[in-house]
Amino acid sequence: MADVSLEVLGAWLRGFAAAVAANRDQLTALDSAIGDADHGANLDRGMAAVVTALDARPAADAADLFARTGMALVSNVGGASGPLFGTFFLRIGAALGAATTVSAMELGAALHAGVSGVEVRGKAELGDKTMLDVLVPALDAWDAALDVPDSAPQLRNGAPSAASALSRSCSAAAARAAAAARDATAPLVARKGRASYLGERSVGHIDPGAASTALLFAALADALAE
Amino acid sequence: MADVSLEVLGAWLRGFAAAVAANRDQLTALDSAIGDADHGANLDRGMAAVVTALDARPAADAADLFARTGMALVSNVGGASGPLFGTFFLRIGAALGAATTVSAMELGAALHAGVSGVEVRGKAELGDKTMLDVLVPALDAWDAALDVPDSAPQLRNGAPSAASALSRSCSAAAARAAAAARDATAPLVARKGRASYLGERSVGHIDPGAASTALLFAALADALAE
Amino acid sequence: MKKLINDPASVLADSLRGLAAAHPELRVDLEHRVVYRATPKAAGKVGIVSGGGSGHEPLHAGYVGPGMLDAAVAGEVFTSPTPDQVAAALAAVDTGAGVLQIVKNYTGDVMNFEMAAELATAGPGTAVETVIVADDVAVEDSTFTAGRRGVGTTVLLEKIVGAAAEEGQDLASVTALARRVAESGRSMGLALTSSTVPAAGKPTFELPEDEIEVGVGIHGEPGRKRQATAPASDLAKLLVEPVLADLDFTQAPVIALLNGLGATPLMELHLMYGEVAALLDAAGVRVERRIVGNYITALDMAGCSLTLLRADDELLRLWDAPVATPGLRWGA
Amino acid sequence: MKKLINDPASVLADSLRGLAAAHPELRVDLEHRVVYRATPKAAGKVGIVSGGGSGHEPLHAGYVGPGMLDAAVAGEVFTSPTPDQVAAALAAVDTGAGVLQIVKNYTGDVMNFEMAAELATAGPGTAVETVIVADDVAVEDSTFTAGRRGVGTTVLLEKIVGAAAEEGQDLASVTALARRVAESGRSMGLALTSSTVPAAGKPTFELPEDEIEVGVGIHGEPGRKRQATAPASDLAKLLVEPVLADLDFTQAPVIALLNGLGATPLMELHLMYGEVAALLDAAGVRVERRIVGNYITALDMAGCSLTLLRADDELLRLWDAPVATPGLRWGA
Ligand SMILES: Nc1ncnc2c1ncn2[C@@H]1O[C@H](COP(=O)(O)OP(=O)(O)O)[C@@H](O)[C@H]1O
Ligand SMILES: Nc1ncnc2c1ncn2[C@@H]1O[C@H](COP(=O)(O)OP(=O)(O)O)[C@@H](O)[C@H]1O
Ligand SMILES: [Mg+2]
Ligand SMILES: [Mg+2]
Ligand SMILES: [Mg+2]
Ligand SMILES: [Mg+2]
Repeated sequence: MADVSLEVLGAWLRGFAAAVAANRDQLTALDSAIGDADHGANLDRGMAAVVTALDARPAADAADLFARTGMALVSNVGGASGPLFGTFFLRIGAALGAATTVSAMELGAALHAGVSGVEVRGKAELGDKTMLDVLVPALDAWDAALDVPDSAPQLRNGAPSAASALSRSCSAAAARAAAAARDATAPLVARKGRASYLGERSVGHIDPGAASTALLFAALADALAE
Repeated sequence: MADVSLEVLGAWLRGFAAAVAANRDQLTALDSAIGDADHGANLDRGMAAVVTALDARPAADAADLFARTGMALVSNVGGASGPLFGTFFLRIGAALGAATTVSAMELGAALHAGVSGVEVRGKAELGDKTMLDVLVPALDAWDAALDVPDSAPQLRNGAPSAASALSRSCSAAAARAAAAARDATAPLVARKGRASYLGERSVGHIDPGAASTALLFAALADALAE
Repeated sequence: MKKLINDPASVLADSLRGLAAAHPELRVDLEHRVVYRATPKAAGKVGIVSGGGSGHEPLHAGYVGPGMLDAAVAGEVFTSPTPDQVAAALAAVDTGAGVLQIVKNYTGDVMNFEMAAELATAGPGTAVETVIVADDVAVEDSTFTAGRRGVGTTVLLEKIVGAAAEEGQDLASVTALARRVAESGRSMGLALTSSTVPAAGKPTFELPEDEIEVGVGIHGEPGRKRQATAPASDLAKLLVEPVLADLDFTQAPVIALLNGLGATPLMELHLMYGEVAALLDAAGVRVERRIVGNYITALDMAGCSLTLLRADDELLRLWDAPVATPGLRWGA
Repeated sequence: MKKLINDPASVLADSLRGLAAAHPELRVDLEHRVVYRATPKAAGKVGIVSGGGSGHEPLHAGYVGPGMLDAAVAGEVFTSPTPDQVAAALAAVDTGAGVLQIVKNYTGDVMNFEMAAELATAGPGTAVETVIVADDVAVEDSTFTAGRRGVGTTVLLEKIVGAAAEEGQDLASVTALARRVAESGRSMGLALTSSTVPAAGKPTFELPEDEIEVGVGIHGEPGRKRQATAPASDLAKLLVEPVLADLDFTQAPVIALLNGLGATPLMELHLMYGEVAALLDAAGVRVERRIVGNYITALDMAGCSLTLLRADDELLRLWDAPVATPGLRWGA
């Protein structure tokens, strides 16, 4: 099948949950340096609730899958990351609607909708040292991979898994960009969230939300690679 | 002059004050181990008040000297050691009355009166791991030195400072006994004062009041030796 | 980390169960983690809801009761509660006159309470107003940050606004009052130690034996700067000066709060208040009411904060009105 | 050692000055270090005096006020006050009906208050009665020690006896009541950390990261035994079991105090109370009144203690009577 299936999208979310659980202490350590030492616990609690919600019954369609994900996060996390990650997934679900398979282009558009949800909810700007500083460059890389002239057409008309291959290359590019963008938050002065209270003292530390967002894109690339 | 003068007795008290100040932290450290970490501060505050009281005007007689000392301790220390050391000196003053010089025998009798004051006030018994475990052996040594058959008569009829020499040998013996008795409190199980709450755990630690009482006798021996 | 807990994951649930046992005059909804008065206030009066991350006790649950809050919504330690929790509280305390929600200015709290208000207004049709407390002068460039944090003024505001609601003022006037109090309060804090979040298991930051953090908030987070320890008289200046520099407190009666952050003995808080009071006196500030103690804490952080509120006769009257909560009680 | 102080030598004086600034309803005699009500109670009523070493705040100064103490005498940190100080307080609060002094059972306190009573009875001719609180079940062999320590029951006793004096009971009946309360209360404590006496400059004892002291008092002193940390549910047993083993609490209504030793967050105290309440319930103890918080502390010690008082209708009535002090307040 050429497009990304519901199972793969579900595997992304479960993979993200596993990555958050595995990196829980590291995320909290990052939040200890410039925040309040709860980001790992927050997101782990939330993604555990997502997995429980997804285990309850198979998703009917993308809207159902991501609405349950977003609501589980909104209802179980609290803090800044609950509404932000929650809104991100709720918007993705709304963008994908009743689809049960999605193309690289559709998934990219849905991710964009998710990012604008984060922008509207959090009112942060690029460079404020937040998860947005990973979301935006990751999406830019996705878009760029979509447009690669020599690979894209070839992929579009190629082998049976061609579209999935495009999604693969997009998600791999996004994951690479996200990892780089995560590290690039270190030199920034925080201007949103708790880290902003530290002013110049926030310099030199990676933003915890940037780190968890990088895990999100890594999990997507992994899910598509399988 | 053959007997112990008021000046020498005053020097004893000042010497004790200096010794307490110098050993303040060590006394507190002993009290940290089996008490509440204030014995050094308590006694130092009290003996500083004694010195201030003595500085105010010369003592008229022994009663005046020791009454002011005892009252300064009672009024400025608090805790267990305030009433105990205070009573000790108040009783010494009462025993010596209007004397302005005292013999070794008179001083010994006055010290005995002081010790019974501590016994009445504190209701401790020998072996309870308190200052009494130094006071009693120190006085025993004093009494024994008074009775030494071959030195005592000779001293009594000897050189101009003979009686003072007897006081010297009594106080030196008492100081030696006090130091040994202080160390001998270490193996005891405390049965009075705060250390008693520790039960068996008080074993192995020197009693803080025993340590300060040893300083008291050392200061007396020093004052008489000068 | 040594704490009187069973498991870091169950701290909040276990603690709320204990709160319920300790205070029969409160009703604890363990599912939504909302603390209500056991006897709700009379119908027709405005409901007052507050909440936020846990670890600041007695804030907020300790301020539920006659004359103060109707409900307190408890998030995980240092983490804002979720919209569902808050929405449950908003719906439960609305007796028809609407509800004011009191929110401390943290990104998470603002977003979650905002979503809750959207849910409550949409669903049960409750009229919800929001006041945001942002009184921490340690946050200097508020345009370049998430804005000032909400700290000590929250306690004073909950008391004053609670009294207004209790005497039957309507939602518009209770809200206007709340905004006025929020604008008239300023706070500044310092810490001698970090706190330890149970789920993190170790102190949020490490502070050498001879240094303090100046300008900390109430989440165990590092402050704006670190400096050598100093005598209490100098530390008092670090609190008083930035507060007075930010707002004129000499033209009106003042309500003062000298607050302990959790692990500071009352003896030291009294001592600090003595130093602060002398400085305020010298600066011509007339303190008409004052409270000294642990009112808004940061778990086991050692340190303190100062809050001043520029009051007037009306605010003093509402301050003096009877209040009967676990954390603040007089006249009842 | 980091503390909010100026100088270890002036901690008490500085703190009392701050207390005076914080509480205009109290009058602080800085010379004798005695805290009085600003408005003395009506003549002809029995005076109630308590006191002891400082560092246990709010005990005792925080319990001065209508319905409770008339005066609190403050010694240096963890050091009993001197006879002069106590005698000054005894004389000042005697309005002709005599004075009851409440003394915690420590060698120093007992001796100093005893000498004070001798001074007061001899000089101004004040009738003085003494009650000694010795409720700490951690001290097992009380015949081989200075006897049990006075801890949490002191707070409950000061409240109940204060109410009796306020309603005009005479010295004999106030004293008999005090003895009855003293005999009916039992306490047990545990610590997670030592406290640091300012003048000593370092913790009284060192406790490894994974050990607790069981059976501590309120002077930062080591307890009876040391053991590995454990979940709150197990720690609760360490408090409840020895208390229940020492006195039957199942045949009468009980007043419970779950007390913080100074540096323990309220969130943990609530949690501990939840565990304690469940055990008491299972043991058939009927807790009719309870308070949870920092009521009798040991400076910055982390830990808690449990006190149970076997009450009756009369004690409950006196407990419920109005009280208006900085540390305990209701009905006024
Ligand atoms: N306004 C905002 N917009 C986007 N992301 C934000 C914003 N505020 C905070 N964040 C992100 O949230 C992360 C912190 O999340 P978390 O620690 O779970 O919540 P809290 O800050 O409430 O404790 C930050 O590292 C940052 O990436
Ligand atoms: N009943 C007693 N009789 C004699 N000495 C005692 C008694 N109780 C305590 N002491 C002495 O007092 C010392 C402690 O004094 P200090 O630390 O100043 O007072 P506190 O115990 O009140 O803190 C003990 O080391 C012990 O020697
Ligand atoms: Mg955080
Ligand atoms: Mg001591
Ligand atoms: Mg948080
Ligand atoms: Mg002491």
